[in-house]
Amino acid sequence: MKFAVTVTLKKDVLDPQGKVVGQTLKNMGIKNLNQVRQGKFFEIDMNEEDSAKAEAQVKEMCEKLLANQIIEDFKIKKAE
Amino acid sequence: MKFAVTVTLKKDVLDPQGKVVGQTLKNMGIKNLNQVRQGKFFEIDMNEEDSAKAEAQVKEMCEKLLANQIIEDFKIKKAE
Amino acid sequence: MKSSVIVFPGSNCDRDVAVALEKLQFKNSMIWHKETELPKSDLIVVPGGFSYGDYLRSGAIAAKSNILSEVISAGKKGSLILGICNGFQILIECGLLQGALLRNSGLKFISKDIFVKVQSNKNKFFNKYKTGEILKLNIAHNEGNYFTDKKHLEELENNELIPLKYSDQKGNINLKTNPNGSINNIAGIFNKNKNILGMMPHPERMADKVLSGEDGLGLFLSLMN
Amino acid sequence: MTVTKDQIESHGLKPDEYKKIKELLGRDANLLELGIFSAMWNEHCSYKSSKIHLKKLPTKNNIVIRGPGENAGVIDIGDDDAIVFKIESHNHPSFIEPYQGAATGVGGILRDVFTMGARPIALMNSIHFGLPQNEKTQNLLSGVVSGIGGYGNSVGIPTVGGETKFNSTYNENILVNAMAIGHANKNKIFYSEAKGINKPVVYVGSKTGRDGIHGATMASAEFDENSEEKKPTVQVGDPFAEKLLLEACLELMKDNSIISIQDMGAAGLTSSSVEMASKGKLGIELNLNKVPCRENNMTPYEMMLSESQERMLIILDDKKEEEARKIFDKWDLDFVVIGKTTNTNRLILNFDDKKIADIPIPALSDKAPLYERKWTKSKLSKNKVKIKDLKKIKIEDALIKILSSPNHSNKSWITDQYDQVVMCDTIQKSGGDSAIVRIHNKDKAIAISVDSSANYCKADPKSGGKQIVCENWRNLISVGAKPLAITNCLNFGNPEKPKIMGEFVECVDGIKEACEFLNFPVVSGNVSFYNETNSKSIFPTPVIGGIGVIDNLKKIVNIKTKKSGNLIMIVGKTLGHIDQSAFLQENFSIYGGPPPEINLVNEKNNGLIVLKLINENLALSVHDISSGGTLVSLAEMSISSGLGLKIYKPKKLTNSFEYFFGEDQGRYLIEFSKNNLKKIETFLKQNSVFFEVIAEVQNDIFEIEKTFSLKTKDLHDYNNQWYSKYNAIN
Ligand SMILES: Nc1ncnc2c1ncn2[C@@H]1O[C@H](COP(=O)(O)OP(=O)(O)O)[C@@H](O)[C@H]1O
Ligand SMILES: [Mg+2]
Repeated sequence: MKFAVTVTLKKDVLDPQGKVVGQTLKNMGIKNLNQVRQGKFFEIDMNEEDSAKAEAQVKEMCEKLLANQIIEDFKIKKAE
Repeated sequence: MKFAVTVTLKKDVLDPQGKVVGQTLKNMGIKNLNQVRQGKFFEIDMNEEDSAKAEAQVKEMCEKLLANQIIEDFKIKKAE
Repeated sequence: MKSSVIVFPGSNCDRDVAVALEKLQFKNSMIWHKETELPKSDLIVVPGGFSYGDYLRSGAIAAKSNILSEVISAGKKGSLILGICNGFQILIECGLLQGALLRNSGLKFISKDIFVKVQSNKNKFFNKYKTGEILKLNIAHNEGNYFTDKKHLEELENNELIPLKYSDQKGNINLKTNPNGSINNIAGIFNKNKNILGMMPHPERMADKVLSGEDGLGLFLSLMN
Repeated sequence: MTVTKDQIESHGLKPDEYKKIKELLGRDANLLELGIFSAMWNEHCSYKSSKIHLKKLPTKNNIVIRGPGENAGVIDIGDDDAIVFKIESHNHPSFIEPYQGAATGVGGILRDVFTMGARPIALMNSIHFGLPQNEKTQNLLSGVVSGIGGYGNSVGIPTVGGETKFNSTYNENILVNAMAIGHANKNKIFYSEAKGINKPVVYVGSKTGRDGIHGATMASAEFDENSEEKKPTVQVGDPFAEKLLLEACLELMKDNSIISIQDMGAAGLTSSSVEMASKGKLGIELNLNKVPCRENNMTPYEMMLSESQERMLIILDDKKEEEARKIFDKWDLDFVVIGKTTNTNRLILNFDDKKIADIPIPALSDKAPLYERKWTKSKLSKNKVKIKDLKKIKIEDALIKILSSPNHSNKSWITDQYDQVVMCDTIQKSGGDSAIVRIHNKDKAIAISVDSSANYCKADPKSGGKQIVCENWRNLISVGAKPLAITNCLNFGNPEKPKIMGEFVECVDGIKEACEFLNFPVVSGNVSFYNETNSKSIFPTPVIGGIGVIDNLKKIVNIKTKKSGNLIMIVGKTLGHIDQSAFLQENFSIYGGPPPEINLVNEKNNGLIVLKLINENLALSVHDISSGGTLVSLAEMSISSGLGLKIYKPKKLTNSFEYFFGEDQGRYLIEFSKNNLKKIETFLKQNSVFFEVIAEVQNDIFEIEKTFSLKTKDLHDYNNQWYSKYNAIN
């Protein structure tokens, strides 16, 4: 069972990477770009039939390791 | 108009980050974990009404900057 | 001999390499990344540091700068180009060198003196060293884990395109002497024509006896040959 | 609209403090003004509890160019070269978010140094964690270390040394102190004092976001409707922006367009503008609509109190604006004139064409409250540990236990994450008694060391305060440097408690006494109070960062023993003071008793004589004796060279544990060639310095005669395992 997890910086937290990437894209000629925010992406593959259990485990992983909840939010999606 | 872009390492490319994250999670007691692969996530906000045009532009950003296509794949999704 | 050192926002070994070059009487110019023309030079150096903060992927953003198109065309015409650390990453990102530099296998920034073994001196950059010679150099990077596909790896191995491999002081090349997970302990590679070199270790940091050694000087001396 | 009682309280202001605010304003404050007062009057900016005590410290002598009061201290090292340096704490942010907390700590202290016109040439740090077995420690350790490295490496300033300690007192309150050292031309130092009227006030650097807005949670409730946006956020560092800001500022400083310059540190735009105006006895008027903002709909309150990083405020001279703007454009940084200097002596803020704050500058600075807080003398523990019970253990086992303990293990797991040599002037990296960094293009260098000893200070704050200055001085001497001046970071608990305040007062007294005696002035520093959790305070932890100068690069020594057959002597007298020693702590978990005594006369005499021996090329390697005592220091010399030692048993041995592990102060180990023995003996006797020859360098084997024998390589391994085991992934 596979999950797609995205970890993003909270709204008011500075995102130095996104800032520089956005600026570079603008310099490359994409004038109608508003903003870029950069985050992390995890593809998690579990040996688990019980999807509720698996999802709970992924949530635990996010809380304990993958995301730093002081500055980051996370989202979990079941992938095919 | 917002887009969510994920950039992931190609299958046959070694993923040192994913490997260490996976190992750490296993050590934390998640035994039924199969594999973790780590990638990047971008939230791209465009000042553009024409969604086909915007999507083409996002594709261009990925090809020219956000992904290194020698080792990485990307996926674009329109976000709400 | 004339040299040019390219400076990006966030470069931080530009001065260091200029000091080493000038010590050997290179006539050096610092070239800001927004320039659109390169002065005529016998050697172009893309120095180490954190161009654009190493954001996105190290080297990726610098590879898009004005001056890089000049560097690329110079490289294609056969000029000598040396990319050190972040410079190596930039040369890879702009396509002058093949492969990829991934996160270190230990996921930590590594900065320390290491040993490398010269694999071949039949080229412009290492002719002052002996093949098999062991050098003490310094590394300092987050992404120095060289990776490439099998076919290219074979090409590198079979054509003496890997001048340096990580080793220990005795020259053993194995997993234990590999600081960052690089495939085949690769510390630096050439392009096919051997006019473009990318390497993770910093030769300019070993160019002064008062500091920790002079093993890196040979590289700059070779270039003067 | 006046402020409520709740708002006053949530801004950390006491009722009588607010009363004083009303008096100074002649009216009630509005919420923005309250925020500004609270930022300027809090402990961090006003030093209200510490100021009267800090005044006692010696801050001047012939090499001090500028003492405390500026962004950093400035000293003269000859030939127009000045060294600019300071240490600062980032304890609380690092406990909450170790990576960003430590990273922004480094960023902040770097700005303090380059605001003054100095190019940073080195970084140091002092980091204190709870016990390794404490659940949080590992995560904090790895986050802090990678944060320090992540920032310094990226900006390209070498992190050349520091100290790392573990002690249960920091379980819930870690310490992260960072020190930056810069080099400047002594005739081109920049200060924060504003001069002249109607001069443009320029904002440069990154944009302002809602980072780290203190006490704003409740206070800003009325400003915006969307409650999601009110969370005070952790500051995230952007080392890339810092590097650009550094280069842009130094480029602008090449000519004379800057009248004054000040980084936006704690309390951001508020404290920087007030400080500049206050020092110049001027007023300042800002148009907040001009402040570059990162987020939409930011309020004046948020702009004034934001602690967004990588920003500076500059007062420019007339007609210099365009040239200056070009430089900041080149480096892709914001450059906006947001106001002007005035002769009103007031801080006036305008927003949307309305005056929204109007405060007399002195009310925020000179008239901020000062407290002479109650304090009580610390009770000193007199009982000596009875050594009889301890005889069951073997000397070599005790040695191994200490060498392999977290506090004494080799720190390369940490230092390998720091770029120690970028800038190509690092002569000695971490691992010795002091780091050594060359002055670029010159044949001279500075030595740097940071030190603390919380256990000593807890047992006796005054003697501990003295001790730590002396240890720092000793570490500088040990590499051949002439000690010049220090900076200090005083990490303490809650000053409102008389016992804690007492620890502070006595520590400062101790520091003062030692600094005065050694002619080792304090030129900058930082006080961090309220290091406590659940009313449990940390041990008093003053951290000293010292600078010494080396005028000739050939006269540098290190701790590596050089040659088999050479002898080693102890300079200074060994009495065997074992209380508070690493020996008792690591082997028996015994923490009682008084710390070793400090004899300033011997300290100074021994130090100056050792420096002479080094300068005469008579001392081939030198190591001071500190935590762990003589045997541990000898072992460290051996480990670092790989050569062994044959150690003699002293003739009048009362107790070998006391002799070998005692931590008597003012002592050094010195390696010398046998041929020079007579010469050195005569010299030391002439100068009334006590010494005894204790060991001979040999190959491979580290032994005490008739006691034990170990392979040096094994000692090395014992000393090198702990960190990698503790931090292993699998
Ligand atoms: N956090 C750190 N960062 C850099 N260097 C460190 C750190 N912690 C310890 N070190 C280095 O480890 C060595 C040993 O430290 P320490 O035992 O505190 O030395 P000393 O007793 O001489 O003050 C020193 O060279 C010091 O610079
Ligand atoms: Mg020492």
